[in-house]
Amino acid sequence: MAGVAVTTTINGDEVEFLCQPDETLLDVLRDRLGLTGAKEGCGTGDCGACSVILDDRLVCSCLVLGAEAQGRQVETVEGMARGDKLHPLQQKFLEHAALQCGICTPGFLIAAKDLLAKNPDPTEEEIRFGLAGNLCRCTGYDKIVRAVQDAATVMKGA
Amino acid sequence: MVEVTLWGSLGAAAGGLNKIDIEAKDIRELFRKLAEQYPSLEPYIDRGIAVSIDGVIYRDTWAKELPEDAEIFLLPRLAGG
Amino acid sequence: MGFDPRHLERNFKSVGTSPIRPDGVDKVTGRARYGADFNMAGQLVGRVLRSPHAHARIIKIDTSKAEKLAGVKAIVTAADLPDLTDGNSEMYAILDNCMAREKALYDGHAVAAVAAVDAHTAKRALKLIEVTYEVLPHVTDVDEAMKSTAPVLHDTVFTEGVEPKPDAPSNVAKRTQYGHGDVEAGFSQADFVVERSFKTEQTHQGYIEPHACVANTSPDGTAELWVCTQGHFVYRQHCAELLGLDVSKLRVTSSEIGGGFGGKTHVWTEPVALALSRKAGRPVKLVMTRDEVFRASGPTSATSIDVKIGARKDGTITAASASLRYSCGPYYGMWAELGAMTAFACYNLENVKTVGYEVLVNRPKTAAYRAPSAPMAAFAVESAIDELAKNVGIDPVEFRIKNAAREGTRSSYGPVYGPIGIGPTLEAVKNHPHMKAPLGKNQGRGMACGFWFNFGGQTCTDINIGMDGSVSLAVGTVDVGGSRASLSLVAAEELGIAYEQVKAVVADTSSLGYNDMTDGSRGTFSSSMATISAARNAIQTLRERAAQTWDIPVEDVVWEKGHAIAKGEKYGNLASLSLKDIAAKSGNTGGPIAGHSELVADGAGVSFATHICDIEVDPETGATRVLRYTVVQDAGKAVHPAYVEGQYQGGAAQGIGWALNEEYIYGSDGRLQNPGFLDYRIPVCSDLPMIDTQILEIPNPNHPYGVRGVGETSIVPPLAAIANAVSNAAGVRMTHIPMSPPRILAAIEAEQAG
Amino acid sequence: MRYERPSSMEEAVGLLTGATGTAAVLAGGSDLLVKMKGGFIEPDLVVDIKSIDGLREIRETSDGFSIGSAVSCAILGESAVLRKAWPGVVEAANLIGSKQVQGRCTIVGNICNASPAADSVPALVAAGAKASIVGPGGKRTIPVEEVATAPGKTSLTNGEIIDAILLDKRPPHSGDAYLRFIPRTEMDIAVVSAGVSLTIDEEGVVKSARVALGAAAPTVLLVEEAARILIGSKADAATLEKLAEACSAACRPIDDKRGTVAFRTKVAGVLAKRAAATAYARAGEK
Repeated sequence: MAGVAVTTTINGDEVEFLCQPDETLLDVLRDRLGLTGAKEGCGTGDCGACSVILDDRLVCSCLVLGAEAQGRQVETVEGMARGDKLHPLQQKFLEHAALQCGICTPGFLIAAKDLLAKNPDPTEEEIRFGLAGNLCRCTGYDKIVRAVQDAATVMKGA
Repeated sequence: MVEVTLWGSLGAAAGGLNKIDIEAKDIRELFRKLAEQYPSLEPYIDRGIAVSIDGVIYRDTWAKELPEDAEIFLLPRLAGG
Repeated sequence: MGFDPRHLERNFKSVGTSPIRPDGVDKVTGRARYGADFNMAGQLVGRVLRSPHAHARIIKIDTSKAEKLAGVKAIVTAADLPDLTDGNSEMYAILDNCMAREKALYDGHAVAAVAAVDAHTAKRALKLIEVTYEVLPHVTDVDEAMKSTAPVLHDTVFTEGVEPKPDAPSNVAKRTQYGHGDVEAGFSQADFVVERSFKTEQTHQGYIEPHACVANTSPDGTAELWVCTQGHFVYRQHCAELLGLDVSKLRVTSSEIGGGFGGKTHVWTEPVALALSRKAGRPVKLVMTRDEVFRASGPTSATSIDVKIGARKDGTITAASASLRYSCGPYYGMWAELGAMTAFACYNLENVKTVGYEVLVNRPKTAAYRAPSAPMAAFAVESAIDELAKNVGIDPVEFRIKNAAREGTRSSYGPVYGPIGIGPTLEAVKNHPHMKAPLGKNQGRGMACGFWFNFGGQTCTDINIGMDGSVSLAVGTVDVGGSRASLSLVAAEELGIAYEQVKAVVADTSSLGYNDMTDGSRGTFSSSMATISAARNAIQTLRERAAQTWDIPVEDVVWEKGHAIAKGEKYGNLASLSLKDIAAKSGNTGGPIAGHSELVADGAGVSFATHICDIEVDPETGATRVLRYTVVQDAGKAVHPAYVEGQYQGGAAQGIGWALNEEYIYGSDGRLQNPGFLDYRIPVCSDLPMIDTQILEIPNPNHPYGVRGVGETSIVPPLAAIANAVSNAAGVRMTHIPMSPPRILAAIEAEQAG
Repeated sequence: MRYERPSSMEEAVGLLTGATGTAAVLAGGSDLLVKMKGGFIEPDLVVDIKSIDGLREIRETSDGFSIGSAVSCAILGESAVLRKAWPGVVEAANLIGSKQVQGRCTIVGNICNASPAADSVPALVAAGAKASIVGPGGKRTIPVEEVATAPGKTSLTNGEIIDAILLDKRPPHSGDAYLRFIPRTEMDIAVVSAGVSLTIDEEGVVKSARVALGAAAPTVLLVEEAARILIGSKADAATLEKLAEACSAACRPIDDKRGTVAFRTKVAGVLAKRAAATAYARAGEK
């Protein structure tokens, strides 16, 4: 299988890679670029652990081919903090104990970031439906929802 | 001498006994004597037996002493999630 | 270690607060490394070939074509994992489950594995392996499997626990019995008797992280394994035994674990990865797909339970009995036995009898799932209790209060209880505003109780004090839900220093003595005991060093608030020495300062919870909606309250999923129909309300701070609480879990049809 | 496997026509990549149509709307004019999968996947939507209900690609609605579903109607009897009950992991009557 050469932007940095044509963006991020923040929980778009933002759209990177990233902007959990300053969502997830095992956390953070970008003042119901594509098996979602609510408040004030 | 209560299936394996009086000062001695006096219990002991002493379950500690007047109950060694 | 009653009055400084966890920043920035996030130079990709048949004799495995494929570096079958278990039937079951020997016993059973240079090649190689099967009749249903006409999985299994020994092999591996008194006499005194049969379907722990490991075996007999596990010492033991390695030459590092809930308590693919690595002479990474996780890891039992409970007019239960049939997968287990032990544990019963049957079926090997076996038994019993209360005409909470076990009650599984929390949780529920909130049309409220034993076990902890006064805490119980935070709080509490001064890590198997796995709600309970003991050992050394510094007898040095203080007026001019002061001079006073503890943390306190929930049912479609949910549970002492709440909420959410939608669905061909998160429906964010919690603290008399395990009990009441709520909302008693919309609608229509 | 990203329809059709082995069209990929992952399909060629001019646009034409086949359902949901004209179609499209899937999936992919449970299809069929097809033999337009012929099978021939879905302009006093049944609140495939589109007169009497059911038969069912019951009525309770019965009677579902025959049959009627009530209310608002 001939490789596909791809030039893309990840977390603001231009990146070039060679991938197999049937390789997913998730596999490229994890196995070729060492960005293991996005997780593979299912590989079929059902758990959201591999969520990334692709040109301002929240997607499951397991349902995107690496080749499709050509010329586009990819945002992963590794790009959320600015230097040593955590993103308000990251900070609020910590403060609200919104993670236990933490495997779903990167996906939730990315999904919540996308949610708040499009709806800075969501209701609880909007948060719950907005994050329904991300499975968490530890927390029962209670503390995740509270963390997102709190982060929204902080971000509005910022 | 302590009085030891067996759980249902263990009692059946011991020939239908519900309680056994046994001379044992600690859990180690209890298991040894049980195996000597009731060879049919050996597979159960090998698989793991927990000892409840006054309601506190001991799964591993052989050296735990068995007070004369204590409520001693044998249970299978449990699994958890 | 006994409870120190001074802690009742004592104001803890660290314990009882909820600081940010030490592994938190890594987890929110994507830096934390889980099972699949680790790689080694030269690593190969491992993949497993699995049986498409529910039950089949393996006639022949021809790997010759796959071996010839360029890039294939090793292929293993059962022949490469010879039986070294020496008559240990539990280990043999694990071995046979890792790689099928004579027979494939379920859809998904591993039959061969390959290591290749990349995933493509590994996948192609699997297709080139030719397995000749003789397909055998199968049975997946627990009741069907018990029939004399059912296909028998093992002709060597004769029901244990019945006299005389049966003369024909059967799928009933074992019969167990618990109880006391005379139930027949008890039922004859009853004015009301409820007798019902219940079924629950098989569910999966549903951890989001699939099993993953990297194995590296060296020709010199040493090996290393990076793996997500609830117990790396246990995995080391299993792998060493199955591969014939020296235990101490196998170093196992537990990665961050992306959920386990009991499913990562014994090995699945890890011995296969090591065998592949041994054969290929290179590291092998083996990650299960989600499909493999569902088909071939360890879900919980499917059950079929009969319950009979009788009560007098005044509401006193006179007798209770249950017959419990639990599926074990193809191998012997003690799942029904746990159900039989826990079924009536909440109640004070004069006459009680439970009988459990371990049933072998062509499904994956059953593994522990959070308070294993208790939720199903509680569903049956708490449903019957609710119905009985209704028949007697007493409020369900009052009825339970009247019959609740208390200190001194002989439990239904045998021992007499010490101080326990069932009564207080019921009183708290009775007084909870949730119980008084109004309900609308098609809405119903249910409540139920639950019990779990909690375990202790072998535990080993090290404390090492840095020269700058910072403290590293090495624990051997895998952190599944924030225990590094709670154990750091305990270390800080004992040493009298700030939480931030402590850094907790989970040590690998070569750095610490043996630890049992994190199961049975034992992580914080056991490791906090070892941490307290290790800290006290370190304090002893700190006092000695201070005494040496001052040149006074150590008996005159006390440790208070993180400082050594010379006690006595004659030492009035000696300024106290902080931990930091002493650590700074440790090189001159005898070398590094450390505290160790190796212990068996016995005396785990039993745990009780009572849950309340409100459900709305759409009578035209059977759709349900959880409107409100409240958890009340005894924690003994909540070390890190936010994570205790998290355990309560998480267990409740898993229970809600189990109650309403989660189930393994097998086709008539014996194959699993829904091995994915699309059709194995765990609750999503929009399915749930906020989950209110109330933490009660009834000290465990066998822990210095009174701590009880908190991890598991929260999954026990939800099945029953929701069943009671749905039954109240729909006006028909639900007896089959999950209460999926088709089942609810069918029940409503059957009721309407009379 | 080869990955190609053509910039024109001609090029795309040429690639597909000239392909040896299995060729697949990639728009959103939310079905294709899942099938590839599971090994159900191993394409030799994947043609990504997202770079083709116009395929990612929603155009308002003199007759109505043309929705390019690479328009994601998220984009569809953000179209105010479409939401106003065809709220039922948009809500159906927005029910497919999660937010993550919405960012990728397309209604054309949903149609071509040919699942009887596809969410957008009953709503599109009720709306009388048409598929514009480009192929080696030129262009043709067919009703959406004629695309899927059986589960997983379509009437598209070798080299044909749907380039757009066409929806009519709405006459005044029209409304549509789509409802599906899923066990959870999100993330499930429809167990059964119903789409209703109707137009009423000034007096509130239904003049025209179309009712379609999903997951009730091997392909989406257009229930003409149900439409006849609605037409001439004011969607009163008795009419809606008759409509529900007609829909249930038309069902030919199967028992599977998602639902039973009895459940689907009953609930198809319930959803159809509820969707009809919503569509009727919407028609009254405009």
